Amino acid sequence: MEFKDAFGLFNYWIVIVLMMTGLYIVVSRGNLVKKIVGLNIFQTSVFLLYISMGKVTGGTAPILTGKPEVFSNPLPHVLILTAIVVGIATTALGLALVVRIKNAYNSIEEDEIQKLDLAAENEVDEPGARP
Amino acid sequence: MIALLVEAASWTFLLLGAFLVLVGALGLVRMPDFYTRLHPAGITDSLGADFILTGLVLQAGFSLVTVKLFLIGAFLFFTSPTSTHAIANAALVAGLKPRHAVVPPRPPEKATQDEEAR
Amino acid sequence: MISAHLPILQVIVPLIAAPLSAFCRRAGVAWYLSLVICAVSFAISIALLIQVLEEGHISYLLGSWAAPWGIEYRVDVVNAFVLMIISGIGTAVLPYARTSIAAEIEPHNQALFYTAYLLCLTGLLGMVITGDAFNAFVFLEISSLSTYALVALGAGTDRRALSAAYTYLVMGTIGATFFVIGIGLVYMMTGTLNMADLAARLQGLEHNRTVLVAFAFIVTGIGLKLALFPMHLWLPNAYAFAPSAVTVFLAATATKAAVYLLLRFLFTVFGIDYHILGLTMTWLFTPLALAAMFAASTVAIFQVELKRMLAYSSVAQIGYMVLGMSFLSVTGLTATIIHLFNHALMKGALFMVLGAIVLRQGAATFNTIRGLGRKMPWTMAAFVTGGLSLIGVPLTVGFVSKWYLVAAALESGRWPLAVLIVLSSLLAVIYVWRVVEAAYLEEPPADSKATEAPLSMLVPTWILIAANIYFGVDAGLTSRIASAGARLLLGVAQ
Amino acid sequence: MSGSTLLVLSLLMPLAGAVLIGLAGRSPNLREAVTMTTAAALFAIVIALLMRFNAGPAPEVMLQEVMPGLKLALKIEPLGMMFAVIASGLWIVNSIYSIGYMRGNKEKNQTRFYICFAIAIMSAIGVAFSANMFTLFVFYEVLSISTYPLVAHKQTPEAKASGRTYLGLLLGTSIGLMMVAIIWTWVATGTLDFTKGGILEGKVSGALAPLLLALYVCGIGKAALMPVHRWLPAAMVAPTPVSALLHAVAVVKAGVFTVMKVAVYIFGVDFLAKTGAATWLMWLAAFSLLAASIVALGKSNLKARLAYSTVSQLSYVTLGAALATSMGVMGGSMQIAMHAMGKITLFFCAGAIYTATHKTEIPDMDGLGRAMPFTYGAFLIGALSIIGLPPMGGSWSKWYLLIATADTGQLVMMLVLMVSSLLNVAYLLPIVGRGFFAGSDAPPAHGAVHAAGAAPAPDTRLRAIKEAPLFCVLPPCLTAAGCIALFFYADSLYRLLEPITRP
Amino acid sequence: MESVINMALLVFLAGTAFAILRRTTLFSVVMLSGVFSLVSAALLVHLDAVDVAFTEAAVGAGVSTVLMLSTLALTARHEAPGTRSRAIPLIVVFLTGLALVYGTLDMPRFGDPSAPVHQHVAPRYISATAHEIGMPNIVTAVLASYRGFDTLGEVTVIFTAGIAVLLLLAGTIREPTTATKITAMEHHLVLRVVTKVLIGPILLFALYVQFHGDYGPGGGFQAGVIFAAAFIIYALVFGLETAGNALPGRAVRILLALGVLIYSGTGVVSFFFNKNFLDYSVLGATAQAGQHIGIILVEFGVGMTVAAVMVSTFYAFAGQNPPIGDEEW
Repeated sequence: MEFKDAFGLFNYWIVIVLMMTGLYIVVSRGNLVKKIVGLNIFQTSVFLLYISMGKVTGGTAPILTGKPEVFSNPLPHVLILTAIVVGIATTALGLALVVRIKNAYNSIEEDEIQKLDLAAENEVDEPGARP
Repeated sequence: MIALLVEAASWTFLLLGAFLVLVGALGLVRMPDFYTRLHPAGITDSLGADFILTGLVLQAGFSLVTVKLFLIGAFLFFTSPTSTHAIANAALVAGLKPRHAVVPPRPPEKATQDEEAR
Repeated sequence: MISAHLPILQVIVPLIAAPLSAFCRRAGVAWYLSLVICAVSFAISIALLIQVLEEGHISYLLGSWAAPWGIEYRVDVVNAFVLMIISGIGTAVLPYARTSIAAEIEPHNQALFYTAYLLCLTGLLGMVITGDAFNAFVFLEISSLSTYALVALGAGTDRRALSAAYTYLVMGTIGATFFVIGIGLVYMMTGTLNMADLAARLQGLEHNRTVLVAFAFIVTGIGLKLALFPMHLWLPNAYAFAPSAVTVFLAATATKAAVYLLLRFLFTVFGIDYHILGLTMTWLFTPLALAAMFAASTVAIFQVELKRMLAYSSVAQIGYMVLGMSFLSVTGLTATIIHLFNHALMKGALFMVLGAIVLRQGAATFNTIRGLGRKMPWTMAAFVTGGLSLIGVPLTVGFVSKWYLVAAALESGRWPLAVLIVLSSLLAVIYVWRVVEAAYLEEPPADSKATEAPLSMLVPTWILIAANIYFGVDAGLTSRIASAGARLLLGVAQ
Repeated sequence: MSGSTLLVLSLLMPLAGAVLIGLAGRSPNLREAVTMTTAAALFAIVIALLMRFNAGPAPEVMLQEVMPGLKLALKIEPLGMMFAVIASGLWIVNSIYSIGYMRGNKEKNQTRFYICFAIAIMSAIGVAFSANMFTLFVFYEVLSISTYPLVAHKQTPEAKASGRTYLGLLLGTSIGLMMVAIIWTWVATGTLDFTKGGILEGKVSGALAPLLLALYVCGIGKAALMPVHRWLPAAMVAPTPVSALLHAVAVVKAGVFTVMKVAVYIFGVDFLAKTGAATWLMWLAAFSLLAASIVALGKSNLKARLAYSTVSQLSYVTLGAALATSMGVMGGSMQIAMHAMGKITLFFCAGAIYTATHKTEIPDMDGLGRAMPFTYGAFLIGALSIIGLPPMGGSWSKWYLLIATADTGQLVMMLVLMVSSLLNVAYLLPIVGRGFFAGSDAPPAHGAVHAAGAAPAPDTRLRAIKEAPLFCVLPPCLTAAGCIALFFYADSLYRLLEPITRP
Repeated sequence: MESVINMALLVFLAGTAFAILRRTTLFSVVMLSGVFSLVSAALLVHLDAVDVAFTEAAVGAGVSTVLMLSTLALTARHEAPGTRSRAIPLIVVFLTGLALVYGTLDMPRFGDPSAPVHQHVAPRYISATAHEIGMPNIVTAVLASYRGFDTLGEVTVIFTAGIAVLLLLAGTIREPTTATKITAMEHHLVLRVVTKVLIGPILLFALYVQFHGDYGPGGGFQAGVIFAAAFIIYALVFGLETAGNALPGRAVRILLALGVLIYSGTGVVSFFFNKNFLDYSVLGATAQAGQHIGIILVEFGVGMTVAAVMVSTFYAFAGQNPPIGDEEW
């Protein structure tokens, strides 16, 4: 792996670092909003992976200008446009859930919510209190 | 010849704009408290951006791009001062007192009290 | 004219119906519209199945663009069968859902519930029918998002539905993102997204490390969606606290679509002779499946809440499907494909019974079902039959799947596996009989005013139970389709 | 009516009966009448099938093809015919008895009792007439599940506990081991049909045959071989007509019948002899024989003792199958019939004693013989038939088993049979002896005091005890007479069973 | 030179991500995630993905920050210190990262023109778009026509999100009584004046982006978001109730559904001309004209649904009764 090779992959390695930071935030943090931010980072870095695979050195944006030019690959761009929508949809839904959880449990920390659930379960096997 | 002159002018504008943005960034870091930081943020927003925009206009010459750049300039002209105003207003309403407030002459111990109060 | 456009109509009909149902103000109108649409989509799926059984496979080019460039729908015997399962269960659940939802969900949400239901159906159908990898991801997301919302609707009766939906969302999104990473890496090495084209171009990349990592990510991603054993933590809470009608629909279809997707990627895209496939099967899938069967069943035995108990039993049944897959033989795959159908019938009926109990008693736990055998005779009789089918007593669908699974285990020469399969189904005897004993051999509490479930819930339950028995007695059709699908997936001559 | 419609009718009749009983649940008399007519009709059908079987080709019918190659089909062969005759015949007697017993003891939810009874008999007939191992397994499972409500009839905590062990063991062994064996056979041979001379020839290697046989025999929990016999004593908590059904008419008989069919039609007698796959089974049966009898000696509860006696008597049949000779098969098959008749008599008497005096422990039953002469007379005849003394049918089956041990030179087995007969004497005859001759002075337990009967007993206390109601005494006498009749008409039974012994 | 800018932006992104990981005040975390999106948008521009950059900026920096801030307003400010052990997450993340790095070893180098991705399917798009669809922006061509069904899926996804948020939050929206008047920032005179001035151009720009999508970066999705941004500013400054008069909740719900119907309607039309679903060639005189009409219609549907979803989501979030007074902002 001489330097030129390693340098070529360096781009992907940093994207992987970003992905893992996002995943780490989701897996390790208990705060529900922080988890969603982590999820956002994880997904955005996946978009970067897709786009950086579509880039051609010396290519320009895939917009025809009549003059023959080298274009970057348009397909990853299309895929990522859809993926961004999926990302924002999941974030919106997650945040709505966080608001409802705050109303129901008056907390957005996972550990506190689990404690409240266990308390409700041991106290009596009736379904949890009304929200 | 003219092209060379225009090129040099745009480069000077761009470099000047970049320098101003750098100054603004440094200012943000160095300034002691919130209100004083607003000033360097203002620098980057107004002057820095304008210089870069004019530099780009010179680069683009007479074309649709120039019109768009002017539109961006106009948009920035409206939004950046308003956003600075909004932030400052919100901070004041939220009760954040400027640290070295210039207070009309009154006994020194009052000022120190302000110090502790904040 | 219509029959030429059947594949796309299968997805478009519920997709267009969803916004239309969003217009309806009253729940009744939305329910009626969804019922008609589901019936139409079920009819389409049957027509598709018949067409596929005659012609082999159908290809439908979207926007008339040729295959690798545009998106292509490939319908063959395997996904036509899964389509029929999903739309069939979708149609059966709706008449049941009307009363069940009216009791469990806040009034203002009931109209939009049917929109989310139709979107979930669209997502599942779209995911199963498509021949394009990325399109499968998009429709997987549609079904997942609507599922998170449907599960969260359980908050009408129990606030724990919200935290269950949140956990499901986080794990589901991680799974979907892993799946996208996998597709991205495979796309990077082949340049195409069409599954058939992918399979062709992957042949040359036997020992490519990127394809190997892509395989791992795709399997983990779908595994998460599938609730394969170590990654099943979201399933019990999601199924236990979702509204009963939603649990019925999810338990019977959502995991099936994910299993189908796993089958499609493992056997069509990566192909049977992909060197890692054999290894993963023996060293990863078989132990995980066995762990799922035993651990989940043992946990199910100690549950107090019946819906959570059946949720754990679902995790065990998924273990059966994955075990069937791991034999890499025609009988093994037949077992998996037929268990998709059988498990949908079994779990659909059982969860419908629990929904009826929740409607009448407020909750389905061991102390609310005491002595229900006399109070709700038809409902509890349905539970007994469903339970027997779960155990795998002859003349029920459960027996047919067990038969093929054990036969596959014996054919592959690993007879201890056969004994393990049968032992784990004995665990099912324990937790089913705990319920039967509580329902029949104990006296109902004096003040219990439970009455028999309404007819609108009983009829769909008994339709599924009748199907449970009919396809147990005459399993000719289902086993013919399943073995045709298995041979197709393995590329063995028909 | 053709043979096949008769066959289908033999299954539908008890099913229809069960439905009608359910409908007639309100009025007990109508319900009882329906049970009786169904039992009689079934017996008539079975006899008609017997006539047709003796006359022409064996009737058979294919009901349904469940999976490609797996069919639900019925076909008559000698063993099945015998078992069907026993089951339907004894059902009539048992119905009479259960009417008397249920009314006598005023048991609750009797409708459920009769429905499950009818379904159990249907599945017994199904097991008898099944043409392949798959159909047999199907009806075997239906039998297990339909008898569960009978065992847990009283709904008391220990009834539920014994119900749990009953079902747990039966379903456990059948799904756990038997199903695996069946699928193994299906995978190895491609067919499950019962064919004379067995289907495993050349398909399953000599080394694996004992393992397959082990899976089969231990899987058939109903045959109550020693390791899996726990459910039988646990089922004693059920009312006596159920124990009678369990022990004599349907459940255990289905078990040993399946063992015999597997040995004869799946493995084939000469395949067993050639590979010696059944030697281990022979020793296990012998051990089970002796151990059960010794345990029966120790039991003071009458029904428990009879239960363990059943466990040992069943091992005779398994022993017969394990000896792998034609005489062994003949002896084993006859033992099914003889034991059914003998054991049902003993159970009826035990039930009658319980109904009349509510006594269950043998030490309390001293001197009852003089008070209840008919019951104890029937008990004596039944006991003699079980022991195998000449005037009773039981002797023939023991006789053929002895010849079989001689044929195969298994002298140890002959000794085992001798010792077992002695043990039978040891635990059965003292009951009769104490009944008639021990005029003990111990005050009788508070029995149901009837009007002073004309019992000639000198002691006033004994005079208080009278015979059980007629319906409880008549059936044991009939079955006792049956034991004696079997001795004289054993020849027709021999001719019926003879074809299966010829290779 | 190009790769230097690349590296700089990527390192900057990594720095932002670590900052987000470390910070505990949620307000700064949300702001940093806005920065993260903006910088990644800049990087995307650098990687020639102009459409994606536009969307990422509009969505990442714009909408998700707005939604997160309104969630913070309704929930909590600080993250409780984590009690759980960090070991297992670290191991899981490390292993996944290792697997990915192992996967990159056989990847074609960054920007390598001979990579398989550029050989198989993409060349046809680049060469055929000119005569088949006749549209300069290849991405919009592929997005709306070649893989049009993916975009229909995308519209359905955003429609599902809209319905889901309505299902979850519609129940607890408090009636816009006079009480909500105080949230209208009367005393923010400057903001009110500037907003009035800006809303016009913003809407105009949204329409420009909507129909300029064929020729340059832009399209239905970005236009929808900008359109919604205009209404969000209006609602923020002039209060939810006045915004409700301009674009009532019921109308938004109808627009929500109408967008999807327009899109799928365009597809269904081709059935009647006996062509496959989403085949636009039948719509116009010539095939190419048909493609143009089809793409414009489809983009219009996307724009409408996206705008409606963003507005209805904001209404749902802003409509909740905030536990803290407005002054605490």
